[in-house]
Amino acid sequence: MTLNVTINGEPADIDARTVLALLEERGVDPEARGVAVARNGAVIRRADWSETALADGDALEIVKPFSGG
Amino acid sequence: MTLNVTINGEPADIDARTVLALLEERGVDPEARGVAVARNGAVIRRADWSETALADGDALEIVKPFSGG
Amino acid sequence: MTLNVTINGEPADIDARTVLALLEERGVDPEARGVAVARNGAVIRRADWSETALADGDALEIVKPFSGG
Amino acid sequence: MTLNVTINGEPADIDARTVLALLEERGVDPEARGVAVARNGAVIRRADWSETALADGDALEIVKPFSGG
Amino acid sequence: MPDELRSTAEDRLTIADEHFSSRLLIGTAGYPNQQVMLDALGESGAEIATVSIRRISLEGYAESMVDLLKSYRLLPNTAGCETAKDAVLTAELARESLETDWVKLEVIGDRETLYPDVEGLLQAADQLVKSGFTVLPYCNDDPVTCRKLADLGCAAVMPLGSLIGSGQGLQNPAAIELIVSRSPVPVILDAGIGTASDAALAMELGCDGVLLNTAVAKARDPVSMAGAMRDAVAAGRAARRSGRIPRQSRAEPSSPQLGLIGS
Amino acid sequence: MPDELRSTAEDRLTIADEHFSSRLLIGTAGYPNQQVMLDALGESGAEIATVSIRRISLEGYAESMVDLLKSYRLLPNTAGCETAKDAVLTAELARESLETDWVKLEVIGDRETLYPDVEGLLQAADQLVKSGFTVLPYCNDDPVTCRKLADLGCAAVMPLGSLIGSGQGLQNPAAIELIVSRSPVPVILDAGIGTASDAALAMELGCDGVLLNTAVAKARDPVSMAGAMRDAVAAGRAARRSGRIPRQSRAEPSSPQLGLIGS
Amino acid sequence: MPDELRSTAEDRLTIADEHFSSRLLIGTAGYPNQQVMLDALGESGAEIATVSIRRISLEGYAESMVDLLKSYRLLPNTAGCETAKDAVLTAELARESLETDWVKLEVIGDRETLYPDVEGLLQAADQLVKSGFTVLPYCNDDPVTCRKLADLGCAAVMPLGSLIGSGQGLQNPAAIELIVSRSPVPVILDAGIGTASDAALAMELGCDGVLLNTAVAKARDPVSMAGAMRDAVAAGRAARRSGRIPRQSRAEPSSPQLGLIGS
Amino acid sequence: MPDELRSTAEDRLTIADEHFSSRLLIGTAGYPNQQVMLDALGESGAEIATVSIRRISLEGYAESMVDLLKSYRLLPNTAGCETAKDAVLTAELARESLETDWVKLEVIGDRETLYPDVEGLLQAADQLVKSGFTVLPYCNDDPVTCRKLADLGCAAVMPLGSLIGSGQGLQNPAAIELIVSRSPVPVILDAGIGTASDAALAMELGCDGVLLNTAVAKARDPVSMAGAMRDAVAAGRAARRSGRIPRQSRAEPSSPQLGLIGS
Repeated sequence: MTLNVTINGEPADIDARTVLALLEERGVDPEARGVAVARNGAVIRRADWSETALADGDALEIVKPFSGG
Repeated sequence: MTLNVTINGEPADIDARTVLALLEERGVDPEARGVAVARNGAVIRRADWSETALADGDALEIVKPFSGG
Repeated sequence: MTLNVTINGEPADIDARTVLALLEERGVDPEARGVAVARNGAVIRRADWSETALADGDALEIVKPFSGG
Repeated sequence: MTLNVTINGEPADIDARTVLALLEERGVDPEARGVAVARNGAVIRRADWSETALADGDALEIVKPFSGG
Repeated sequence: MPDELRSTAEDRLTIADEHFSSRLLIGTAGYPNQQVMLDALGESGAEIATVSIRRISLEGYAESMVDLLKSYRLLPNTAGCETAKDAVLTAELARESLETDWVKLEVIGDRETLYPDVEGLLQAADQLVKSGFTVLPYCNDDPVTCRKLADLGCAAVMPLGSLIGSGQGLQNPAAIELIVSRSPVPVILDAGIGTASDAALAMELGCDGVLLNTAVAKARDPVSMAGAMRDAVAAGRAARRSGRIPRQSRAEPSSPQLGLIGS
Repeated sequence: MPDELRSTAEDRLTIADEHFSSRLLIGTAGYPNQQVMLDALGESGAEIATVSIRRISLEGYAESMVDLLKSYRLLPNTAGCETAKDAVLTAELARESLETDWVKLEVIGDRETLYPDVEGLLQAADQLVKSGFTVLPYCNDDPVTCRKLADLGCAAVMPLGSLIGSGQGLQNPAAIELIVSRSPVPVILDAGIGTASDAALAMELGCDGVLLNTAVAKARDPVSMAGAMRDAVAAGRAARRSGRIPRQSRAEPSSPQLGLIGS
Repeated sequence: MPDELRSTAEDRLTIADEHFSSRLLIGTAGYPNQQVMLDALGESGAEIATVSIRRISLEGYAESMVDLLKSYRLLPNTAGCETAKDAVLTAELARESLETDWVKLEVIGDRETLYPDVEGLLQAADQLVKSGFTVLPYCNDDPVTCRKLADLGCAAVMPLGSLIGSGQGLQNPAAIELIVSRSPVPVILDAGIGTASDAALAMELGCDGVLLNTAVAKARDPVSMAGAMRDAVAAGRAARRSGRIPRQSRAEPSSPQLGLIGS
Repeated sequence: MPDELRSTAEDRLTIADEHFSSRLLIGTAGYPNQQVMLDALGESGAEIATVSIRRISLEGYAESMVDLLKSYRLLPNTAGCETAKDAVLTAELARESLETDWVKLEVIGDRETLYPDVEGLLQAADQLVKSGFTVLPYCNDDPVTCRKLADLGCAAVMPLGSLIGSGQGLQNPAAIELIVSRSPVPVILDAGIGTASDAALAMELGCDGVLLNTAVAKARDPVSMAGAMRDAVAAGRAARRSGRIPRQSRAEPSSPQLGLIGS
């Protein structure tokens, strides 16, 4: 059974139950430098990715640095 | 027995018990156009000057228009 | 026999023998205000138009006021 | 007998009879680089200083470079 | 019909549904004397005059501004107030004193530059609008703050041209144009006007009016300077409406290029 | 008494011993049509109008400028002349044509920028003054050339504000001030005026008058722009005479600083 | 010793106790390609480079800015945020992403002018300072807002010179001077720089540094423009420290006035 | 490779077939002392230095400029000359004194403004060119006069930015651009430079070089100001060649507009 969450503003059905699993499910290399995640408006530190459980209705932000002015 | 109030930022002992009486005690013509009064941060309408009782510790502002930019 | 002159920069064969005659030949009203004439770089006063004889090779300017800045 | 000349705008009686002699008389080292001389509005080349005779009434300019903008 | 008369008829300044023939608003402070002030106001053609509200000096006081200026729409200011609270109380006392709900709202953030305190200004404006005041705020030359003031319900916005009393004119014409192009309410250039061409420029940039005081009051001849400002505002407004020629970097002859003599 | 009336009385422009109430000189070229030109001239209040002298088109011609403009002091120009010789002949034909010895002298050095040719201008000015003309030269914003023209006997000098017809206003106000401060004859700002504030600024810098054409003729509404220019010149002149306040880099409150409420 | 080397030694920019030899801060966006961006950054001599934080495009992504820019002190921005809340979350994600607590704080009040929202900016700055961020806010050219930001604990203030990306340079130099003269923290001119002389002027007005992006990234030759900006910032800083001559309205000969030939 | 080095290689200033790496020309007058002058010249990187020619003070004299400045291309001036005749004689004495046929030609029309006398300048230039001089005239910011000087055979033209020694910078950038766009010979901005950004601006307008003296000599720290001017000229030149971004009146975000957090 999947979770209904929002990822970067878009609804998604996911199997993952943790942030770490989610990144892997989404093909984002969790080792990659610069990746950061927020869940429901709060940043999840990289160290907590593996323990942080996801729940139905979570709003997730997965970000990285881009060029900027 | 007098009341200790503040008038335009300065402490004063007054005998008056109403705003109207105070103006007279202070030599301000209550008929004069442009005079306005506030008591403890609230404006007292001219119509209410005669009924508005003063109390110990009142902070009063008595103002009029001046030139301005 | 005609004279070969230049009028306002353009060659012309004329029958007129005086400035006055030339203006008439050219359909310029000699009474018209603002008309002025120069012959070979010298202004011919209106009063002299009738006497001023033209010669072969004369360079004539016939001018009037226009709008200007 | 001396000559009456003008040197740099000022009248002077001199014994010298040539530009070269004048410079020496005036304590200007003729070897010094940068010195230039004009006589009556014409430059006298360094090479000609020894031959150029001076005459009564000559106007002489003796110049050198200074700081400038 | 001279242009300023025509504009009187066709081109009135409207603030809070009130119409004015003159687009010049004038201050009443700092003149050599009261008579010069009254003459200058008359000469200026202004219909709106600013006044301040101050504590009565208890040793009695001079003739009331109210009577002196009865022919003008009075615009009391909150000059010198450094908090929203003081500004609001001053506005309420002004309303009682002058029987007008119009107020030139100033909340100063710094006694030296007299720049507004944006936060305090927005807070006071909100409160006064809600209490039924017609609020004309002196504000920064900042399109976002101006827009917020308009959205709060201010009747006009009055961005600064330069420092109050500095006579430096319009230091940032581009910002004023930006504000004008986006403002849903009249824009009155306030503060910094030094001379007539400053006032004309403000109008040419699209301002709906100009508010000034020191430039007239402290001029060597205030009355004649008041007339200069009246004409400058009319001239700038008419020029704006007449559609000026574009600036171009090359020359263009005005006289005909044909029929040149001797050419 | 409105300022422009007062100045009419007290403050007239004098050129070659002739007095004028208006300090605006206006051109007659490039208007949408003749009626608009006449209306704009009327609205401008100008008393001096420039015209050009051109070869008659031999197929007859329109109503004469002379009759149209009989109420104006006409100022024929030598626009387009590139040599002193052509300019002098043009001036002499103008004198015969218009029965005036006044001339706006132009000797152009470059058809693209329409900058004057200083050498040719000085030569033509000298010749025309000696032939009894009242010479008003269009010249560089150069105090030395302006001074030479005055010393040759020109009745005024007319330095450019910017390129003819460019509407760029006064590109070098400092040079104009320098000229004004040293000129023994009236200084008329000629060329480059784009809008009302430009004209007001020229007068505030101390110019005795402003000559313009394109800014009015090519405006979307020439008649109303003419009124704007009339008012702007009056405003700038009055401001100059009224003694403007100094520019200062700090703020100065206009309202009283004492008796603040709640302070 | 060339001046920029001397200043390297003696005259470093200090922000939040960190020292920098270069006073030029540079953006990383909008270059023709990544290599040109890296070459331009190198040529500029900048030590601080701004980046943005954006949502991962889930189809994988290009090489990380982190590795590319490891030799620079990264300054993530909150560009595009229109609320304090979004700006704060963006800053917190940036801190996690880049392991830096430095942030260029932007809270935009208007998508068209990109002017800051003063209220939102002050609120976000307060929150971020309290959460231990080193906050460099992009702000108005308003001395009161700049002072409030400094008092809240911002490490620097970054007033705009003109609209972001407009290349209009410094539209209000007087306001920048006012800010500089009163700021307890470094002032970095941010936004609007178009060319080298703009950057030099900012430094001459007393700014401690200049932050720019578009002027280099969108120049025809970004790498050589980066060098121009490096030199311009060094030149303007050195000129400020060298004590420029006063402006005066009269001429003064440089060469000796005595001993003139033929005089 | 830093930009000024690159330009050294690729982008040299050529006057009369002679090539120079530096585009800064510097004066030698008015420094606190001779050593500071020499240090400032060294720091400036200039290869061309101006000197004057004056009557010997007959009580002997200081060390010769010739020996002091042997590493520089000397450019003697005719400063202070008020007639073509004096200027020509001064140039001829300079040629004899310094064994150079280069001359900075000045014919002053007015001791107070030090503006050139256009007629005298053209006459002297013509004579000197015919006598084989390499003539660099200090001239008006007037495209016609500049063009005539070039057509007479001058090796460069040197229009004024503002009054000599005034530090007012470029009072009429539009005129300088006009001159640059039409000049067949190098344009050197001469006179008026006050600070580094002025020099950078002159180069950005397209000048081929900048000649200054007072701005360095009278700065509080002439040596460091000389370095500032060196960098400013290099920066302005590089910016000109790099193709600056256009000025636009609207904002344009530099950071990506997609992928905003929380949006």
